[in-house]
Amino acid sequence: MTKKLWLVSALLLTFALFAAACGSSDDSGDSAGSDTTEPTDGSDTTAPTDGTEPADSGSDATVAPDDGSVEPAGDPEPAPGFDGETIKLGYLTDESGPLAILGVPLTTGSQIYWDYVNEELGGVGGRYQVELATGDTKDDPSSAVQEYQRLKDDSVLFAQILSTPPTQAVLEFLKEDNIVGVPGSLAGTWANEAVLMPNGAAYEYEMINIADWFVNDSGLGGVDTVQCVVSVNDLYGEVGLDGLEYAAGELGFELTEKRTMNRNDTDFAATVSALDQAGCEAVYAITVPREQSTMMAEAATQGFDPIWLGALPSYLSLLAGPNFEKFYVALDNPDFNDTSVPGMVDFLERFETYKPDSGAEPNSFFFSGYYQQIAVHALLEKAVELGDLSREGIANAMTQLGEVETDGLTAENYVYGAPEDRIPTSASRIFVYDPDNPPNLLTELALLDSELNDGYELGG
Amino acid sequence: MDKFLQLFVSGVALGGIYALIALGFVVIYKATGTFNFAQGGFVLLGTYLTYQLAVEWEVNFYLSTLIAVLAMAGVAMLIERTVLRRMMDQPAFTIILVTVGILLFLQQLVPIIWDEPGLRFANPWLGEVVDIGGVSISHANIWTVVYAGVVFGAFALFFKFTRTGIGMQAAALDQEAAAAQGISVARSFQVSWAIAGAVGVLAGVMLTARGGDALTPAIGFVALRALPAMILGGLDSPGGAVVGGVIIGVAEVLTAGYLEYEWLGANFSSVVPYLVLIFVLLFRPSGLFGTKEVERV
Amino acid sequence: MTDDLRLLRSAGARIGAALAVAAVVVTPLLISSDFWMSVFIAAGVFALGGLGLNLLTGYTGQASLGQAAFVLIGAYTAAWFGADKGWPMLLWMAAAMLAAGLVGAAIGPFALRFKGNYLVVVSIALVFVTVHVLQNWDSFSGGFNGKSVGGISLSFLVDFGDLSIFGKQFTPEQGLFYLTWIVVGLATLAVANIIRTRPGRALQAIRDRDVAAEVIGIRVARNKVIVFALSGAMAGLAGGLDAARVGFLTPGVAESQLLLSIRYVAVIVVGGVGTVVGAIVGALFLGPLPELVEEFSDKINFTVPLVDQPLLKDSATSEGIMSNAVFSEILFSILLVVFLMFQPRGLVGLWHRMVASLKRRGTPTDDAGPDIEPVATPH
Amino acid sequence: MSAVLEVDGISLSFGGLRVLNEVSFALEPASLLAIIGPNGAGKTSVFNCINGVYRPFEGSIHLDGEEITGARPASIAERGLARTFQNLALFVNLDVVDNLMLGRHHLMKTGYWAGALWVGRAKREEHVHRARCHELIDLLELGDHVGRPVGLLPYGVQKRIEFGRAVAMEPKVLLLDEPVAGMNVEETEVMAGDITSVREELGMAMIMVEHDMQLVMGLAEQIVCLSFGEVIATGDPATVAADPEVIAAYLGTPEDAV
Repeated sequence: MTKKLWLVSALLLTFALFAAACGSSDDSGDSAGSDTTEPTDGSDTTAPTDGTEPADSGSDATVAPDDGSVEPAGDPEPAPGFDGETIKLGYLTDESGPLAILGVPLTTGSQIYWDYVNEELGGVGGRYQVELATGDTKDDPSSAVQEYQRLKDDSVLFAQILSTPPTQAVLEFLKEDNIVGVPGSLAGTWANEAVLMPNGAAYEYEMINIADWFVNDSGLGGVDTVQCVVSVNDLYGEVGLDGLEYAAGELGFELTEKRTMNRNDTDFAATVSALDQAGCEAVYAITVPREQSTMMAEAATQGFDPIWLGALPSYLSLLAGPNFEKFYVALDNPDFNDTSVPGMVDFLERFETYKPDSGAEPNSFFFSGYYQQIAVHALLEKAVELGDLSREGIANAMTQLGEVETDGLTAENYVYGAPEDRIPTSASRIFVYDPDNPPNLLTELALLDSELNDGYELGG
Repeated sequence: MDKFLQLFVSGVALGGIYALIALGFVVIYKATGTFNFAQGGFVLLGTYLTYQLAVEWEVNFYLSTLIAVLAMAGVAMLIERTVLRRMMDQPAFTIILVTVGILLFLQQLVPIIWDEPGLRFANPWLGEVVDIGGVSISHANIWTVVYAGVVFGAFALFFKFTRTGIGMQAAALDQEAAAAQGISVARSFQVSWAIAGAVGVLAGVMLTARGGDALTPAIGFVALRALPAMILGGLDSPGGAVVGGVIIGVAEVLTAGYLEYEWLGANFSSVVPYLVLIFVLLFRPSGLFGTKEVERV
Repeated sequence: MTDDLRLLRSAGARIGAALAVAAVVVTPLLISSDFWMSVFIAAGVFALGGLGLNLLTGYTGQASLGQAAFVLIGAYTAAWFGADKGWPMLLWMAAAMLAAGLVGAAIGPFALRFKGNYLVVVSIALVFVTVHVLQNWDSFSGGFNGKSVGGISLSFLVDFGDLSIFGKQFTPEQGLFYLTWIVVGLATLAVANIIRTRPGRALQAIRDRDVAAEVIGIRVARNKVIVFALSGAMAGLAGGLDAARVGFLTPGVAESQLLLSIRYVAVIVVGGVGTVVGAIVGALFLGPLPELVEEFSDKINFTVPLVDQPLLKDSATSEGIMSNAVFSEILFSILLVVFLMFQPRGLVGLWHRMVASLKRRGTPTDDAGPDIEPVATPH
Repeated sequence: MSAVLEVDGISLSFGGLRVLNEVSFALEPASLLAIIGPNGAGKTSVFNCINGVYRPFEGSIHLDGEEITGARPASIAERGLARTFQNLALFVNLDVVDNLMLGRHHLMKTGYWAGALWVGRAKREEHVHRARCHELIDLLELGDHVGRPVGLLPYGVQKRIEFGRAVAMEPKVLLLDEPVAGMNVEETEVMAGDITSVREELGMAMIMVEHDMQLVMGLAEQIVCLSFGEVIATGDPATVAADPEVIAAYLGTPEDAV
């Protein structure tokens, strides 16, 4: 046991030093971060590993040196989740619990992506087919841990861990086993965890962006508009609210009425009345989709008709109803009909080809499940290139990954590396509900990366 | 004052839904002397049936509800006939557990048939609002109260004036004596389950057909929130169920409206029904209108 | 004359006990998979909580759907003292038992006032209130965000988190397996002893006829309060061990905790209500069930003629009628109903009946086994 | 005060309906007193007052010189009062031994801790009391029924087990509520034999409510006759049987009269 701990900590330390070395040469990059260069070819800076820190004299810190060149480093050895031919990815998702509404389409989106990779690219590195194995967390930590234990010895990494509590629960185990996991949630704190590979703009940035946009650019309101917020009682709601309150402070407006809600709430009469009585003209919704739509239906029955400003999870593409035309949402993905975005054209095409027989329409959740896998794919390609699909190899590959190009599918590209070296995306697109713009019923209004984001510290 | 009135009206409407669910609990308790947790399952399955008819097959909303009411009465009778009938002489807790098992079964059955996680279901009155003295009351809420009232009235008439209804009351009091009087206990059980199934549909439709994506398998458990209403009113009193439902509904909405962000915690309103329940029971162990249980040596 | 005082009366029972002990010792030597270890730890947790519930419901006749509340209280108390404060194992265990036991004792008086149906609802209320408190008492529970149980000590005499015996190094999961099942074994022994002595007889008397119990000098009120506390304490300890297994706690929503309570009830119903080993049998049967379904789902994919689809979906994305999780849930609900209807004495009762029928075949004496429903809840 | 149980002017009413009106009698040590009277006369209510299930609104009850009026049943039992019930109140899922052991509950001390640990006194105590119960089982010839839940045994046997449980309590006073109700002739004889042998062996005082006048006349030293909650006659069996008021009270149910 202790040996394992030593090994893991030695590895983590190695990566940290590594990243520090890479980072120092890359320090000029700002949040727009369009340069893809440094981390990939800066990878031969292995020297510091041996020199500086006496603690890592132990054992396996030597994995790092054998990645030196750009040349393929030979075929990766079989490792947990990789039998030499097939790469298996673990998915901890909610198939039957309260978040099945998200979990099922997300995994389907991921499946579509890997179907495309397997069919059209011949797999990762052109050779290795990818298989998905899912575990049903029921959005509950206990089940999540159990499913994690079941899948971990047969997965090279966890390509999706849906929702915050399961991610928190599994995080300790990921660290201990040194397995990379991709959170399916956007809490900003994830960026600080070496084993986690977040995607997209954090909820905090989403709320800052949409607040900044609403007050300064939208023409719908200003600092004097009566603004209120409804947030869900969990980490997502909390960090989103944190970002929003920061933005309010910086922009100079008050949040007149603050309400919270629980997942699974079904009755919003009191919440809506309170918002109505407080005279709210705009309501920020850091909520979850089913409950959000129920709340908006309740607002309609009470004749309460504010502007709604939502974070990604508050929005469900199925939305339709009498008072939904004043619904604005901060998203990462482009308009589904925007043919100028090459990644989107690909997505729609691949969706048509590989979508499940049930004949679903593309929507944001399929899309999220799909685009999250782009980074995973890049990571696997990197690991194959480095000739190591073991846990250490993948963790190592992540420190060297650098920027991942999404062909415009995210508002900005994420730059991966060791935690302190990462440049998370912070830009969002702002959409408005538009029933005439199927299939996603949204029209893009703006793409922005609020200046306030630079002053905001994630997880701070 | 506006806020209070608005919340009060919302509370009464929510209470109407609780009352409808509680009536389903009460009718079975009255006839058989046990709890029927499967009531949540009736609410669930009945609502999905209505949805299937009204939305998927585009049948008229009222007709859909009526068909679902009849169908659920049948389903409930079937369950009574195949499962509960065999367990009549078992202890109360065993029967309660069987109904819990049935609830779980129905709860898993629904997502197999309807595998979308959340469905939108709207009633015909969506968005229609009446403004009375500054308080806006939705048509849906008015209908809820009307439904609860009509069902309660039908209950009262049924138990007072029909042969079956009177027989059921007698069977609940003393099964042997009732049987000796030529009242079929089995038949009264069956009728009570049929009524419970039927009432469950109305409750579920009023609960979910409000336009959001509110129709999910979770509503089977939402029905449990009506338990306090039933107990508060008295396990065997239909009138009590209505009063209990309204008290709980109003208490819940008022606390949600006035006590948010207090030290009591977020969503304190969700435990209010249970706190009200315990408080009342401490002083009236048989509920507000329930028959007192007499213990014999 | 006093032969019937022995804990294990028949040769069969003695062999069974020896086999059970051997199984606990050997399993981690044979299974190294963290996953299966975790499954069996979870089963041990269910067995422990079920043992407590059986004392309350099976032996005392107090209906309860509140067991999950005690498990939660125990888990959070263990996390608070064991992980946050760094208390040694025995102390956090004691704290978890004490906290859950005290809440149990506080519920006891309600049980005096409410019986049967009402008590069930009061116990449901306990679940709702507990979840609400844990969701909101941030400084203690971490609120909705949950709480990490990292660094909790599993060390008493030996370190179960880093167990090494005769040079054989065990994983933390294997260590926790030993710890959990040792605790289950000790608890089983304690319950068996209570049941065959004065206090246990009193509980059964209260179950069968509480007024008569009072009349022969049994303090019904006092015993009910004690048994609620005991049952709660055992569930609390189960919660503590589960916290150590999962490593992270969230209060979840009340409905899901209620489902957990139902699961505890199902454990004793399927195992055998009012039998000492019932909870263990039930937990070992129901605990691994979902995992077995998951593991062997490809074996169940016989094709349904009309739709030509496998019965189970391997994952959310592949076609099929239902997911593994749904299948195991539906199996679970069917098992619960079927056992209650046809085998209310559970697997233990089924075993006794089989043994009796085998014996009958040998010697043609008419010795029909007892067939009285052991739970006699006051109506 | 030589009486082991003294009932002094107790009255009881339910919702304005007076069930007992100033009922008084005294029980001599080692004697058997029978309470007779037509249905609804209040016989069982007297028992319920004595053992604390009901609380009389006036009057007092002394057990061995100690006031027990209004105390809780468990506490009265501990002070030395046992009873059987008109409708059986056995612990149906337990066997004869356990039922008898439950009778000895108040004589034992083992608590939850000691019981769980099964050490020292808990173990000794269990052995001692179990041996005592087996003696009693032998005395009452219940040995054939050990090991089976009593709920499965014939009615007559169950009645005797309940009697045995009350005896096992080693009370100062034993209340028997219709000990032979519903029994056939043979069963009645066995029961009568049981009562006699217990009195001979253990010498405890008993009060019996019974309709079977033959049994009452054969066993009782003293009879109290109740009618509509009032004592209408007290005395030795011959005197009471001859009392005209008693005969009048029994009119209409001639099979009960002797």
